[in-house]
Amino acid sequence: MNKERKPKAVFIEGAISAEFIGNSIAKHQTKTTIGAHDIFLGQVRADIIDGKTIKAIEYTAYEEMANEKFHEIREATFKKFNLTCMHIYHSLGKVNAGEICLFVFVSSPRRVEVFNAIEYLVNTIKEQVPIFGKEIFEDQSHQWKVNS
Amino acid sequence: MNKERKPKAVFIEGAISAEFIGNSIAKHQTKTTIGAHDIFLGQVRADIIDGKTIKAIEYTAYEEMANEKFHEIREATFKKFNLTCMHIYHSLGKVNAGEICLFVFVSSPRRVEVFNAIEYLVNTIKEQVPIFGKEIFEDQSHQWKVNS
Amino acid sequence: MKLTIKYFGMLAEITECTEETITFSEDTVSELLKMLLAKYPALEKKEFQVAQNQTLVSEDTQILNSEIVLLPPFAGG
Amino acid sequence: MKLTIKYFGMLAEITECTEETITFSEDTVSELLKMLLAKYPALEKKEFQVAQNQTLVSEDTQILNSEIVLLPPFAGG
Repeated sequence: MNKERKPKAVFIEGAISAEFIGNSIAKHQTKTTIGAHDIFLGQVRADIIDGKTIKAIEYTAYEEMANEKFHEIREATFKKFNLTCMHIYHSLGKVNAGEICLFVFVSSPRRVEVFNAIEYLVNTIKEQVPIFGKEIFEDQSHQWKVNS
Repeated sequence: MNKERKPKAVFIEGAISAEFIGNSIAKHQTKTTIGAHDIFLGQVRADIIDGKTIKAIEYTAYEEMANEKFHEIREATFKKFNLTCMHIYHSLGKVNAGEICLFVFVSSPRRVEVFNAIEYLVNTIKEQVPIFGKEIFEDQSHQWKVNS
Repeated sequence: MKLTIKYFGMLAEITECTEETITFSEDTVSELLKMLLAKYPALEKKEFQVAQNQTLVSEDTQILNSEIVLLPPFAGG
Repeated sequence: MKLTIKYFGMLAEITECTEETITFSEDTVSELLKMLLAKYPALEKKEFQVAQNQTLVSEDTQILNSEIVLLPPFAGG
Protein backbone atom coordinates (compact mmCIF):
# COMPACT_ATOMS: atom_id res chain seq x y z
CA MET A 1 0.00 0.00 0.00
CA ASN A 2 1.87 3.05 -1.16
CA LYS A 3 -0.94 5.26 -2.36
CA GLU A 4 -0.25 8.91 -1.66
CA ARG A 5 -3.25 10.70 -0.22
CA LYS A 6 -3.74 14.44 -0.24
CA PRO A 7 -3.96 16.07 3.18
CA LYS A 8 -7.62 16.30 4.22
CA ALA A 9 -9.17 19.07 6.27
CA VAL A 10 -9.44 17.96 9.90
CA PHE A 11 -10.29 21.10 11.84
CA ILE A 12 -13.88 22.20 12.26
CA GLU A 13 -14.89 25.48 13.88
CA GLY A 14 -16.83 24.73 17.09
CA ALA A 15 -18.54 21.48 18.12
CA ILE A 16 -19.05 18.49 15.80
CA SER A 17 -22.78 17.82 15.47
CA ALA A 18 -24.48 14.43 15.76
CA GLU A 19 -26.08 15.18 12.38
CA PHE A 20 -22.66 15.61 10.75
CA ILE A 21 -21.67 12.19 12.12
CA GLY A 22 -24.93 10.62 10.92
CA ASN A 23 -24.36 12.03 7.42
CA SER A 24 -20.82 10.73 7.38
CA ILE A 25 -22.08 7.22 8.24
CA ALA A 26 -24.74 7.43 5.50
CA LYS A 27 -22.08 8.24 2.89
CA HIS A 28 -20.45 4.85 3.49
CA GLN A 29 -23.46 2.78 2.49
CA THR A 30 -22.36 2.63 -1.13
CA LYS A 31 -19.03 1.07 -0.12
CA THR A 32 -20.02 -2.57 -0.09
CA THR A 33 -16.60 -4.04 0.67
CA ILE A 34 -16.88 -2.61 4.18
CA GLY A 35 -18.00 -5.03 6.90
CA ALA A 36 -17.08 -3.08 10.04
CA HIS A 37 -16.94 0.55 11.10
CA ASP A 38 -15.55 1.89 14.36
CA ILE A 39 -16.25 5.45 15.45
CA PHE A 40 -14.60 7.20 18.37
CA LEU A 41 -16.12 10.40 19.72
CA GLY A 42 -14.47 12.66 22.26
CA GLN A 43 -17.00 14.65 24.29
CA VAL A 44 -16.28 17.57 26.64
CA ARG A 45 -16.89 16.57 30.27
CA ALA A 46 -18.34 18.95 32.86
CA ASP A 47 -15.65 17.96 35.38
CA ILE A 48 -15.85 19.58 38.81
CA ILE A 49 -12.49 20.85 40.09
CA ASP A 50 -12.29 22.46 43.54
CA GLY A 51 -16.03 23.02 43.47
CA LYS A 52 -16.07 24.70 40.05
CA THR A 53 -17.63 23.08 36.99
CA ILE A 54 -16.07 23.13 33.52
CA LYS A 55 -18.61 24.53 31.10
CA ALA A 56 -16.55 24.55 27.88
CA ILE A 57 -13.15 23.89 26.35
CA GLU A 58 -11.66 26.39 23.94
CA TYR A 59 -9.33 24.61 21.52
CA THR A 60 -6.38 26.15 19.70
CA ALA A 61 -3.72 24.44 17.61
CA TYR A 62 -0.43 25.10 15.94
CA GLU A 63 -2.32 24.45 12.75
CA GLU A 64 0.50 24.13 10.21
CA MET A 65 2.19 21.44 12.28
CA ALA A 66 -1.10 19.82 13.35
CA ASN A 67 -2.25 19.39 9.74
CA GLU A 68 1.13 17.94 8.83
CA LYS A 69 0.93 15.54 11.80
CA PHE A 70 -2.63 14.47 10.98
CA HIS A 71 -1.48 13.66 7.46
CA GLU A 72 1.50 11.63 8.74
CA ILE A 73 -0.71 9.75 11.20
CA ARG A 74 -3.26 8.97 8.45
CA GLU A 75 -0.54 7.56 6.19
CA ALA A 76 1.02 5.50 8.99
CA THR A 77 -2.38 4.09 9.99
CA PHE A 78 -3.22 3.09 6.42
CA LYS A 79 0.13 1.27 6.24
CA LYS A 80 -0.33 -0.49 9.58
CA PHE A 81 -3.94 -1.67 9.20
CA ASN A 82 -6.11 -2.95 6.37
CA LEU A 83 -8.60 -0.07 6.19
CA THR A 84 -11.04 0.91 3.46
CA CYS A 85 -11.38 4.45 4.71
CA MET A 86 -10.53 6.81 7.54
CA HIS A 87 -11.87 10.19 8.63
CA ILE A 88 -10.62 12.49 11.38
CA TYR A 89 -12.26 15.71 12.57
CA HIS A 90 -11.23 17.88 15.51
CA SER A 91 -12.82 21.06 16.81
CA LEU A 92 -11.14 24.44 17.09
CA GLY A 93 -12.65 27.23 19.20
CA LYS A 94 -15.28 26.77 21.88
CA VAL A 95 -16.94 23.41 22.56
CA ASN A 96 -19.46 23.25 25.42
CA ALA A 97 -19.68 20.41 27.94
CA GLY A 98 -21.69 17.57 26.39
CA GLU A 99 -20.63 18.52 22.86
CA ILE A 100 -18.30 16.52 20.63
CA CYS A 101 -14.76 17.78 19.90
CA LEU A 102 -13.16 14.72 18.23
CA PHE A 103 -14.62 12.35 15.61
CA VAL A 104 -12.47 9.48 14.34
CA PHE A 105 -14.04 7.02 11.88
CA VAL A 106 -12.38 3.90 10.41
CA SER A 107 -13.84 1.23 8.14
CA SER A 108 -12.55 -2.15 6.98
CA PRO A 109 -13.78 -5.44 5.59
CA ARG A 110 -12.99 -7.01 9.01
CA ARG A 111 -13.68 -5.97 12.59
CA VAL A 112 -10.28 -6.82 14.10
CA GLU A 113 -8.70 -4.14 11.89
CA VAL A 114 -11.03 -1.36 13.02
CA PHE A 115 -10.63 -2.17 16.73
CA ASN A 116 -6.84 -1.98 16.48
CA ALA A 117 -6.82 1.03 14.15
CA ILE A 118 -9.20 3.20 16.20
CA GLU A 119 -7.22 2.76 19.41
CA TYR A 120 -3.92 3.45 17.67
CA LEU A 121 -5.31 6.52 15.90
CA VAL A 122 -6.94 8.14 18.92
CA ASN A 123 -3.92 7.54 21.15
CA THR A 124 -1.51 8.83 18.51
CA ILE A 125 -3.58 11.95 17.85
CA LYS A 126 -3.70 12.77 21.58
CA GLU A 127 0.04 12.20 21.91
CA GLN A 128 1.44 13.80 18.77
CA VAL A 129 -0.81 16.59 17.52
CA PRO A 130 -0.16 20.12 18.86
CA ILE A 131 -3.66 20.97 20.06
CA PHE A 132 -4.29 22.88 23.29
CA GLY A 133 -7.42 23.11 25.42
CA LYS A 134 -8.42 25.93 27.73
CA GLU A 135 -10.93 24.57 30.23
CA ILE A 136 -13.35 27.37 31.07
CA PHE A 137 -15.28 27.27 34.36
CA GLU A 138 -18.72 28.71 35.03
CA ASP A 139 -17.16 31.79 36.69
CA GLN A 140 -15.05 32.41 33.54
CA SER A 141 -11.80 31.43 35.28
CA HIS A 142 -9.83 28.74 33.45
CA GLN A 143 -7.14 26.08 33.57
CA TRP A 144 -5.20 24.29 30.84
CA LYS A 145 -6.25 20.79 29.83
CA VAL A 146 -3.71 18.00 30.31
CA ASN A 147 -4.30 14.61 28.64
CA SER A 148 -4.15 11.63 30.96
CA MET B 1 -21.85 -2.23 40.64
CA ASN B 2 -24.83 -4.42 41.27
CA LYS B 3 -27.62 -2.37 39.71
CA GLU B 4 -30.21 -4.56 38.03
CA ARG B 5 -31.18 -3.29 34.62
CA LYS B 6 -34.34 -4.25 32.80
CA PRO B 7 -33.83 -6.08 29.50
CA LYS B 8 -33.82 -3.57 26.65
CA ALA B 9 -35.15 -4.16 23.15
CA VAL B 10 -32.24 -5.04 20.86
CA PHE B 11 -33.88 -6.31 17.68
CA ILE B 12 -34.92 -3.92 14.94
CA GLU B 13 -36.86 -4.98 11.85
CA GLY B 14 -34.66 -4.42 8.77
CA ALA B 15 -31.56 -2.23 8.43
CA ILE B 16 -30.42 0.27 11.06
CA SER B 17 -30.41 3.76 9.52
CA ALA B 18 -27.60 6.31 9.78
CA GLU B 19 -30.24 8.75 11.03
CA PHE B 20 -31.16 6.44 13.92
CA ILE B 21 -27.47 6.33 14.89
CA GLY B 22 -27.15 10.12 14.62
CA ASN B 23 -30.18 10.57 16.88
CA SER B 24 -28.78 8.14 19.39
CA ILE B 25 -25.52 10.14 19.54
CA ALA B 26 -27.46 13.41 19.97
CA LYS B 27 -29.32 11.99 23.00
CA HIS B 28 -26.01 11.66 24.86
CA GLN B 29 -25.16 15.34 24.79
CA THR B 30 -26.91 15.99 28.08
CA LYS B 31 -24.73 13.39 29.82
CA THR B 32 -21.79 15.56 30.77
CA THR B 33 -19.82 12.95 32.72
CA ILE B 34 -19.09 11.20 29.41
CA GLY B 35 -15.70 11.92 27.83
CA ALA B 36 -15.49 9.14 25.26
CA HIS B 37 -17.90 7.20 23.05
CA ASP B 38 -17.09 4.20 20.92
CA ILE B 39 -19.51 3.00 18.26
CA PHE B 40 -19.18 -0.25 16.32
CA LEU B 41 -21.25 -0.75 13.18
CA GLY B 42 -21.57 -4.01 11.31
CA GLN B 43 -22.36 -3.52 7.62
CA VAL B 44 -23.42 -6.18 5.11
CA ARG B 45 -20.65 -6.82 2.57
CA ALA B 46 -21.35 -7.59 -1.10
CA ASP B 47 -18.89 -10.50 -1.03
CA ILE B 48 -18.37 -12.38 -4.28
CA ILE B 49 -18.39 -16.17 -3.88
CA ASP B 50 -17.82 -18.40 -6.93
CA GLY B 51 -18.68 -15.48 -9.18
CA LYS B 52 -21.96 -14.64 -7.43
CA THR B 53 -22.44 -11.45 -5.41
CA ILE B 54 -24.24 -11.31 -2.05
CA LYS B 55 -26.99 -8.73 -2.27
CA ALA B 56 -28.56 -9.09 1.18
CA ILE B 57 -28.53 -11.04 4.44
CA GLU B 58 -31.78 -12.19 5.98
CA TYR B 59 -31.39 -12.44 9.74
CA THR B 60 -33.38 -14.70 12.04
CA ALA B 61 -32.83 -15.39 15.73
CA TYR B 62 -33.98 -17.68 18.49
CA GLU B 63 -35.39 -14.54 20.02
CA GLU B 64 -36.23 -15.69 23.56
CA MET B 65 -32.69 -16.95 24.10
CA ALA B 66 -31.08 -14.07 22.18
CA ASN B 67 -32.81 -11.45 24.33
CA GLU B 68 -31.79 -13.32 27.46
CA LYS B 69 -28.18 -13.49 26.20
CA PHE B 70 -28.08 -9.81 25.25
CA HIS B 71 -29.24 -8.99 28.78
CA GLU B 72 -26.56 -11.23 30.33
CA ILE B 73 -23.85 -9.73 28.11
CA ARG B 74 -24.98 -6.18 29.02
CA GLU B 75 -24.78 -6.97 32.74
CA ALA B 76 -21.39 -8.64 32.42
CA THR B 77 -19.99 -5.73 30.40
CA PHE B 78 -21.22 -3.17 32.94
CA LYS B 79 -19.48 -5.18 35.68
CA LYS B 80 -16.22 -5.53 33.73
CA PHE B 81 -15.82 -1.94 32.51
CA ASN B 82 -16.54 1.52 33.89
CA LEU B 83 -19.27 2.57 31.47
CA THR B 84 -21.82 5.36 31.69
CA CYS B 85 -24.11 3.79 29.12
CA MET B 86 -24.41 1.02 26.57
CA HIS B 87 -26.75 0.42 23.64
CA ILE B 88 -27.02 -2.62 21.39
CA TYR B 89 -29.19 -2.96 18.28
CA HIS B 90 -29.29 -5.85 15.81
CA SER B 91 -31.38 -6.27 12.70
CA LEU B 92 -33.85 -9.04 12.01
CA GLY B 93 -35.18 -9.71 8.51
CA LYS B 94 -33.57 -8.48 5.32
CA VAL B 95 -30.57 -6.12 5.29
CA ASN B 96 -29.12 -5.17 1.89
CA ALA B 97 -25.39 -4.98 1.12
CA GLY B 98 -24.09 -1.59 2.33
CA GLU B 99 -26.71 -1.36 5.06
CA ILE B 100 -26.06 -1.61 8.78
CA CYS B 101 -27.13 -4.71 10.75
CA LEU B 102 -25.36 -4.19 14.11
CA PHE B 103 -24.99 -1.01 16.17
CA VAL B 104 -23.09 -1.19 19.47
CA PHE B 105 -22.55 2.05 21.40
CA VAL B 106 -20.61 2.46 24.68
CA SER B 107 -19.78 5.60 26.63
CA SER B 108 -17.50 6.28 29.58
CA PRO B 109 -15.66 9.12 31.29
CA ARG B 110 -12.39 7.63 29.89
CA ARG B 111 -11.35 6.33 26.48
CA VAL B 112 -9.48 3.21 27.62
CA GLU B 113 -12.76 1.81 28.97
CA VAL B 114 -14.67 2.23 25.71
CA PHE B 115 -11.93 0.65 23.58
CA ASN B 116 -11.85 -2.44 25.77
CA ALA B 117 -15.62 -2.63 26.22
CA ILE B 118 -16.53 -2.31 22.53
CA GLU B 119 -14.20 -5.12 21.48
CA TYR B 120 -15.40 -7.41 24.28
CA LEU B 121 -19.05 -6.65 23.51
CA VAL B 122 -18.90 -7.17 19.76
CA ASN B 123 -16.88 -10.38 20.05
CA THR B 124 -19.16 -11.76 22.76
CA ILE B 125 -22.31 -10.93 20.81
CA LYS B 126 -20.97 -12.70 17.70
CA GLU B 127 -19.94 -15.71 19.76
CA GLN B 128 -22.86 -16.17 22.15
CA VAL B 129 -26.07 -14.84 20.66
CA PRO B 130 -28.20 -17.25 18.58
CA ILE B 131 -28.61 -15.18 15.43
CA PHE B 132 -28.50 -16.71 11.96
CA GLY B 133 -27.83 -15.09 8.60
CA LYS B 134 -29.01 -16.29 5.21
CA GLU B 135 -26.76 -14.74 2.58
CA ILE B 136 -28.83 -14.14 -0.53
CA PHE B 137 -27.15 -13.87 -3.93
CA GLU B 138 -28.33 -11.84 -6.91
CA ASP B 139 -29.82 -14.98 -8.53
CA GLN B 140 -31.85 -15.65 -5.34
CA SER B 141 -29.77 -18.68 -4.39
CA HIS B 142 -28.34 -18.56 -0.87
CA GLN B 143 -25.79 -19.85 1.62
CA TRP B 144 -25.62 -19.64 5.41
CA LYS B 145 -23.37 -17.04 6.99
CA VAL B 146 -20.53 -18.30 9.22
CA ASN B 147 -18.69 -15.87 11.50
CA SER B 148 -14.92 -15.85 11.15
CA MET C 1 -44.07 -37.19 26.78
CA LYS C 2 -44.90 -34.69 24.05
CA LEU C 3 -41.87 -32.66 23.05
CA THR C 4 -41.76 -29.62 20.80
CA ILE C 5 -38.56 -29.35 18.74
CA LYS C 6 -37.61 -26.10 17.05
CA TYR C 7 -35.15 -25.76 14.18
CA PHE C 8 -33.35 -22.62 13.03
CA GLY C 9 -31.46 -21.55 9.92
CA MET C 10 -29.94 -24.26 7.78
CA LEU C 11 -31.33 -26.95 10.10
CA ALA C 12 -34.89 -25.93 9.27
CA GLU C 13 -34.01 -26.41 5.60
CA ILE C 14 -33.12 -30.04 6.30
CA THR C 15 -36.12 -30.81 8.47
CA GLU C 16 -38.38 -28.77 6.18
CA CYS C 17 -40.10 -27.33 9.22
CA THR C 18 -39.28 -24.78 11.93
CA GLU C 19 -41.12 -26.67 14.63
CA GLU C 20 -42.60 -30.09 15.24
CA THR C 21 -44.07 -32.06 18.12
CA ILE C 22 -42.87 -35.59 18.74
CA THR C 23 -43.51 -38.29 21.31
CA PHE C 24 -40.40 -38.98 23.37
CA SER C 25 -40.06 -41.54 26.15
CA GLU C 26 -36.32 -41.55 26.73
CA ASP C 27 -34.22 -39.47 29.07
CA THR C 28 -31.28 -37.49 27.71
CA VAL C 29 -30.39 -35.11 24.87
CA SER C 30 -28.17 -37.80 23.40
CA GLU C 31 -31.15 -40.17 23.06
CA LEU C 32 -33.24 -37.44 21.47
CA LEU C 33 -30.48 -36.70 18.96
CA LYS C 34 -30.24 -40.37 18.02
CA MET C 35 -33.94 -40.29 17.19
CA LEU C 36 -33.69 -37.06 15.19
CA LEU C 37 -30.65 -38.22 13.21
CA ALA C 38 -32.56 -41.36 12.27
CA LYS C 39 -35.42 -39.21 11.02
CA TYR C 40 -33.16 -36.62 9.29
CA PRO C 41 -29.89 -38.31 8.23
CA ALA C 42 -28.67 -35.04 6.64
CA LEU C 43 -28.39 -33.51 10.12
CA GLU C 44 -25.38 -35.76 10.72
CA LYS C 45 -23.16 -33.54 8.56
CA LYS C 46 -24.26 -30.30 10.21
CA GLU C 47 -22.73 -28.53 13.14
CA PHE C 48 -25.32 -27.54 15.74
CA GLN C 49 -25.97 -26.98 19.44
CA VAL C 50 -28.95 -27.90 21.59
CA ALA C 51 -30.80 -25.51 23.92
CA GLN C 52 -33.25 -26.23 26.71
CA ASN C 53 -34.72 -23.38 28.75
CA GLN C 54 -32.84 -20.85 26.58
CA THR C 55 -29.55 -22.37 27.67
CA LEU C 56 -27.11 -24.52 25.71
CA VAL C 57 -26.98 -28.06 27.06
CA SER C 58 -24.65 -31.02 26.61
CA GLU C 59 -25.53 -34.47 25.30
CA ASP C 60 -25.89 -36.04 28.72
CA THR C 61 -28.35 -33.41 29.94
CA GLN C 62 -31.72 -34.75 31.03
CA ILE C 63 -34.67 -33.49 29.07
CA LEU C 64 -36.92 -31.76 31.58
CA ASN C 65 -38.66 -29.30 29.43
CA SER C 66 -41.32 -29.61 26.80
CA GLU C 67 -39.30 -27.55 24.33
CA ILE C 68 -35.92 -28.34 22.80
CA VAL C 69 -34.19 -26.11 20.23
CA LEU C 70 -31.56 -27.05 17.64
CA LEU C 71 -29.26 -24.14 16.77
CA PRO C 72 -26.81 -23.94 13.85
CA PRO C 73 -23.58 -21.86 14.20
CA PHE C 74 -24.24 -18.33 15.43
CA ALA C 75 -23.70 -15.64 12.83
CA GLY C 76 -24.76 -12.32 14.32
CA GLY C 77 -23.28 -8.99 13.28
CA MET D 1 19.31 37.43 12.66
CA LYS D 2 15.66 38.28 13.13
CA LEU D 3 13.71 35.40 14.64
CA THR D 4 9.96 35.09 15.04
CA ILE D 5 8.92 33.19 18.17
CA LYS D 6 5.37 31.86 18.54
CA TYR D 7 3.75 30.87 21.83
CA PHE D 8 0.69 28.66 22.32
CA GLY D 9 -1.73 27.99 25.16
CA MET D 10 -0.51 28.61 28.69
CA LEU D 11 2.87 29.81 27.36
CA ALA D 12 1.20 32.75 25.60
CA GLU D 13 -0.34 33.70 28.95
CA ILE D 14 3.13 34.01 30.44
CA THR D 15 4.69 35.91 27.55
CA GLU D 16 1.51 37.97 27.12
CA CYS D 17 1.82 37.61 23.37
CA THR D 18 1.29 34.87 20.80
CA GLU D 19 4.16 35.99 18.63
CA GLU D 20 7.19 38.26 18.82
CA THR D 21 10.26 39.03 16.76
CA ILE D 22 13.64 39.10 18.46
CA THR D 23 17.23 39.57 17.38
CA PHE D 24 19.23 36.41 17.88
CA SER D 25 22.93 35.97 17.14
CA GLU D 26 23.62 32.59 18.78
CA ASP D 27 23.41 29.13 17.34
CA THR D 28 21.30 26.49 19.09
CA VAL D 29 17.86 26.03 20.62
CA SER D 30 19.48 25.78 24.02
CA GLU D 31 20.95 29.29 23.66
CA LEU D 32 17.62 30.66 22.52
CA LEU D 33 15.89 29.12 25.52
CA LYS D 34 18.41 30.67 27.89
CA MET D 35 17.55 34.05 26.43
CA LEU D 36 13.78 33.46 26.63
CA LEU D 37 13.96 32.19 30.22
CA ALA D 38 15.84 35.33 31.19
CA LYS D 39 13.08 37.41 29.61
CA TYR D 40 10.21 35.29 31.02
CA PRO D 41 11.34 33.64 34.28
CA ALA D 42 7.88 32.06 34.73
CA LEU D 43 8.59 29.82 31.71
CA GLU D 44 11.05 27.91 33.88
CA LYS D 45 8.25 26.12 35.72
CA LYS D 46 6.39 25.17 32.57
CA GLU D 47 6.69 22.01 30.54
CA PHE D 48 7.06 22.73 26.82
CA GLN D 49 8.58 21.54 23.55
CA VAL D 50 10.23 23.47 20.73
CA ALA D 51 9.35 23.15 17.04
CA GLN D 52 11.24 24.31 13.97
CA ASN D 53 9.87 23.62 10.48
CA GLN D 54 6.78 22.02 12.04
CA THR D 55 8.94 19.41 13.69
CA LEU D 56 9.88 18.97 17.34
CA VAL D 57 13.58 19.65 17.93
CA SER D 58 16.01 19.01 20.78
CA GLU D 59 18.04 21.57 22.70
CA ASP D 60 21.21 21.06 20.68
CA THR D 61 19.47 21.60 17.34
CA GLN D 62 20.83 24.46 15.28
CA ILE D 63 18.41 27.26 14.56
CA LEU D 64 18.15 27.45 10.79
CA ASN D 65 14.76 28.86 10.36
CA SER D 66 13.30 32.26 10.94
CA GLU D 67 10.42 30.81 12.96
CA ILE D 68 10.58 28.92 16.24
CA VAL D 69 7.48 27.71 18.10
CA LEU D 70 7.09 26.94 21.82
CA LEU D 71 4.42 24.30 22.48
CA PRO D 72 2.89 23.40 25.86
CA PRO D 73 1.68 19.80 26.52
CA PHE D 74 -0.62 18.53 23.77
CA ALA D 75 -4.24 18.14 24.84
CA GLY D 76 -6.26 17.18 21.80
CA GLY D 77 -9.45 15.10 21.97
